[in-house]
Amino acid sequence: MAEFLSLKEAVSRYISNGDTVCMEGFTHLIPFAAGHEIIRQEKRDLTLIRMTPDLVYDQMIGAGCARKLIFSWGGNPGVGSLHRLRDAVEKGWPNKLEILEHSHAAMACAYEAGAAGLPLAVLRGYVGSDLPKVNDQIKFIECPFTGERLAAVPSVRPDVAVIHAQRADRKGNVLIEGIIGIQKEVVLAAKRSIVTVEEVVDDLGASVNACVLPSWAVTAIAEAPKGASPSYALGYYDRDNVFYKEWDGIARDRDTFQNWLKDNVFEKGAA
Amino acid sequence: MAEFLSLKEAVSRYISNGDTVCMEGFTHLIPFAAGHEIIRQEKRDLTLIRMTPDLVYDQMIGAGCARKLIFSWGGNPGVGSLHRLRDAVEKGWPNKLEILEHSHAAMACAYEAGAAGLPLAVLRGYVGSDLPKVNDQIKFIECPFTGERLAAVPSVRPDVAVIHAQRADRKGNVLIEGIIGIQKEVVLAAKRSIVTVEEVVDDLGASVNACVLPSWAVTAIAEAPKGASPSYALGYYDRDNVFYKEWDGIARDRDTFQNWLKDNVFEKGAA
Amino acid sequence: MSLEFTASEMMSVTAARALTSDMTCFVGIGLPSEAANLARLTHAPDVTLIYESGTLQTKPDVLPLSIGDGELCESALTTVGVPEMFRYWLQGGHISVGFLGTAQIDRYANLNTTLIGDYREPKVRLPGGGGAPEIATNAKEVFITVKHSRRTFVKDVDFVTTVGFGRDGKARDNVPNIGRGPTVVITDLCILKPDPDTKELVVTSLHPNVTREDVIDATGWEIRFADQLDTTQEPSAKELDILRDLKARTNAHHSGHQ
Amino acid sequence: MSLEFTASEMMSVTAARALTSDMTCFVGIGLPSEAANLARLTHAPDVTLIYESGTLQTKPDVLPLSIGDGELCESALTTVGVPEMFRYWLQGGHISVGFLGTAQIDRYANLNTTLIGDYREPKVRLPGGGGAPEIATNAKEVFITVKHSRRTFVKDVDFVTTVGFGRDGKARDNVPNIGRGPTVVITDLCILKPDPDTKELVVTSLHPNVTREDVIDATGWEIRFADQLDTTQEPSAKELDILRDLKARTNAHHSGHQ
Repeated sequence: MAEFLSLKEAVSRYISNGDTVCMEGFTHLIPFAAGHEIIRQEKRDLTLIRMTPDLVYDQMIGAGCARKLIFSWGGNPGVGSLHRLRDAVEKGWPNKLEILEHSHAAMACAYEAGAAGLPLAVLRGYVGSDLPKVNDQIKFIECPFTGERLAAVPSVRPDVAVIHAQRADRKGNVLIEGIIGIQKEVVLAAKRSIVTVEEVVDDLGASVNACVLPSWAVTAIAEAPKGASPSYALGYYDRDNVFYKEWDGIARDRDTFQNWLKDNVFEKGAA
Repeated sequence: MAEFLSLKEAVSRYISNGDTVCMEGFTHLIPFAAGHEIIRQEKRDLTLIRMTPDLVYDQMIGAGCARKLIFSWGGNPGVGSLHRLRDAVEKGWPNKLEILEHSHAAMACAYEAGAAGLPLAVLRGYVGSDLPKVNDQIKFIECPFTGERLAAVPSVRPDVAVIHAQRADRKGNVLIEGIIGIQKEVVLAAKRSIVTVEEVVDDLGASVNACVLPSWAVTAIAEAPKGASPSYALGYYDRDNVFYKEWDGIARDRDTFQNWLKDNVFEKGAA
Repeated sequence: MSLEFTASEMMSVTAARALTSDMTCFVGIGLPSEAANLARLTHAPDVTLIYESGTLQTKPDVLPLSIGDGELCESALTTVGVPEMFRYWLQGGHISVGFLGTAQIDRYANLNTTLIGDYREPKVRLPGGGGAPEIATNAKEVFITVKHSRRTFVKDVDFVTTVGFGRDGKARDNVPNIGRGPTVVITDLCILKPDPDTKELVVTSLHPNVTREDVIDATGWEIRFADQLDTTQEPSAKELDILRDLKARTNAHHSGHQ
Repeated sequence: MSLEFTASEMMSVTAARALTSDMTCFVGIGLPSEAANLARLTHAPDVTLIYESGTLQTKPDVLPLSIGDGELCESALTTVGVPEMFRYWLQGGHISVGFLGTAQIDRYANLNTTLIGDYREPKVRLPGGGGAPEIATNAKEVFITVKHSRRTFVKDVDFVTTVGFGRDGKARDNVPNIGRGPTVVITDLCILKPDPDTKELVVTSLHPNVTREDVIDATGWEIRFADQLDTTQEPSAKELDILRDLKARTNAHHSGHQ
């Protein structure tokens, strides 16, 4: 059964230096509060996996938490580059960052296969792309029935999954609604999981086929109101598009970034 | 976009002798009305696919519609055998029936792969089972990353999918709720699809992540109130368990069965 | 003073006791479903029951006739599609116990639900594998409950639908990512467990008033008994009350046309 | 009398006109999203728009800044998970048009959104492939919209993130289950289409007031012009009104802290 912990305690107990960590949320429900707590606890040498490493990973990379990044689209959506990510890749600041890149389809299938307990995902992918030339984890297999050549990628099975959701009930069952992305998959694929929620309620109010993670499939739950901001939580608050635009200026410069980090992360503790 | 047709017209136009037909519904929402229309139209030489061929296929097989059956569990749930299926397999009445059998996991994965446009499904399955000895469609592949031996089965990509759902809106979008089984997959995997619905409404009343088939993913919709009976439709009517028990007596004897068919299918036309 | 109970009741109560509140149980229809719900209504209120129809963490008030009765869905935490059920929840490693019935079982706990006789010329055609082949290998362990008879307990099953430990007891050796397999078989006569080395089923406990001879007569191979042979604890009044209520509710529910 | 409009507006209106109501369009963020929604608000009210975030048949009132804005979900027919989106809806063959932007495009319509320079020593690191590599092969055809410049229109892309017709124009030949690939490229200067035989991009229509020299100057290879070179129809007042309203609504929506 899921344990209810403070975010500080959950991160401290379940994320270790060197772990492979997936923080998911496809634009929606991005676990920013958890990312900030990881920064505050100065976790190091993490292999970070995420389809769309946006601001949350830019911040964690800039803060020195990451050793490697596996991703399929790394940008500030609708705005531009992730400057901290680029600085780490191009200049090795604050430390060298290794990258391994996929397409969305391959990563989605790799998460699906991870949740399904399989070692590989098979897809009709990467045809004609140069990505297999720079990612040695992409292989090709032949269908034993049709002879068709199909792409194969290793499944994602991280040490820790971190997601944000709308709410949990008091038994620890979690409801995710709206753009559900890859969140169910990453929690089921991971050895351990931390779910931050907007609130803990008596009754989830879930419809009959809702995306619900049962308590016994989750390791720890931490209440973190506005825990996805500046991303959004459907039914709770909207995306802070202005901050996404402002981030471009903050992240472009190392000093500005460090000041922002000090004021907005280090000097603000989680509950 | 889905066409609204009478059930008679939909079956006449989209199901031909010799087609591969999947009628799905995992206990819930079994498309009995459509099955009866297929019997009335005396379709022949069908390859019928269904995870759990229960009464609807027993009736169609007894009526002489089928040449081959692909399945993973063939019984009257909680009651016993399917006597018409057994009579066809064991005695060739009313015609010889070829069978090919899988496990549920393999068929579920084969439907999933069919919906995903893939030629094969890969699963950790059939370990130690004799089923691969009697089903030459079951093969084994080696994972290129781990070397693990995994089962592979061809995906299901039928000519026609037939399902029953709670309701459609006037544009032809379809809502399925409750035990959704494999219905979305079979419609997406098939070349053509017929969906019978309890009712056509102005507004589906679907929740944000509901199982909805868009109109453009469906070929034909036919209104068929109580079209799943003696199976059930969540929110509309319950399963007629007594009929399931009575079927054992009806189907046990060829004459009783033929009388039942005459009174309850042939002499009752669809709308 | 002893209570009166039938052999069937003894079997269901014993099977129910195998489950605990911390288990996640993938439930087969019929006897396993009866035992699993009895466990939930007695000593294991928090046991998680999952049916292959997609119903996660369900708490039916009456026993389902089919694996997908409306009752299962209406009382579930949520209901997922069948591919997700088999891929994410079973194959993904989230099931601690698969609870199965069978038509035939052999000394290595292999199960046959496919047919009696030869595959191409069956004497009796049975329903087939359903979910069992992968439940038996992907769940962390397997419980089996079945009535004891010579027709059912055979030396070698006619067809291995679902592997226990294979024809030689070694089918799970060196296979990666496979569960422990059958750890207990509960019948109306006794409890059997696989020998830790050979994997042959051994009687570890006789139900009250059952003799070794009863078991020998009902088993199609030379059945072994554990050195330390227990007597199964008989059902309590509470267990019997709850089981009988459950069955009465179930019969009433399934007896009228809807 | 001619209306006044910008080259950007000309591009968006022309791109929008490529879509019709019977299409199911997998929409990339940015220019494709603007064009697709303009089509929906003008001549193609029933065009089905799908975003990779899982939003099926969405009708946003303002343009999304990200691929997963709440607006997309709230106005969608339903929202599915990302694996389902890529597996069932895209790879499953339900998408008639993939509508993409790009950072670089070459004469065989290969797209580069990965980097400028060498992979290990990039001059500019771009966001990466995202959904494009499989959209380009699994959709039945692909539309591309991008601003025309020598930086963007290069003879050979530095990296083939997403295949058009490959380095030699033959990458789709004899490949099973692959879409037709790019059928039209719409820029702020012109419309280009692949030559039916060689697959090299050829200018088929110049936008009003654009000369051949303008296109030659903005293209990094010796661009060819079709024998029958059309002039693109200029935007109507209605198209411009609706586009400007849409952009004004969008800017207002994205300009305040939430």
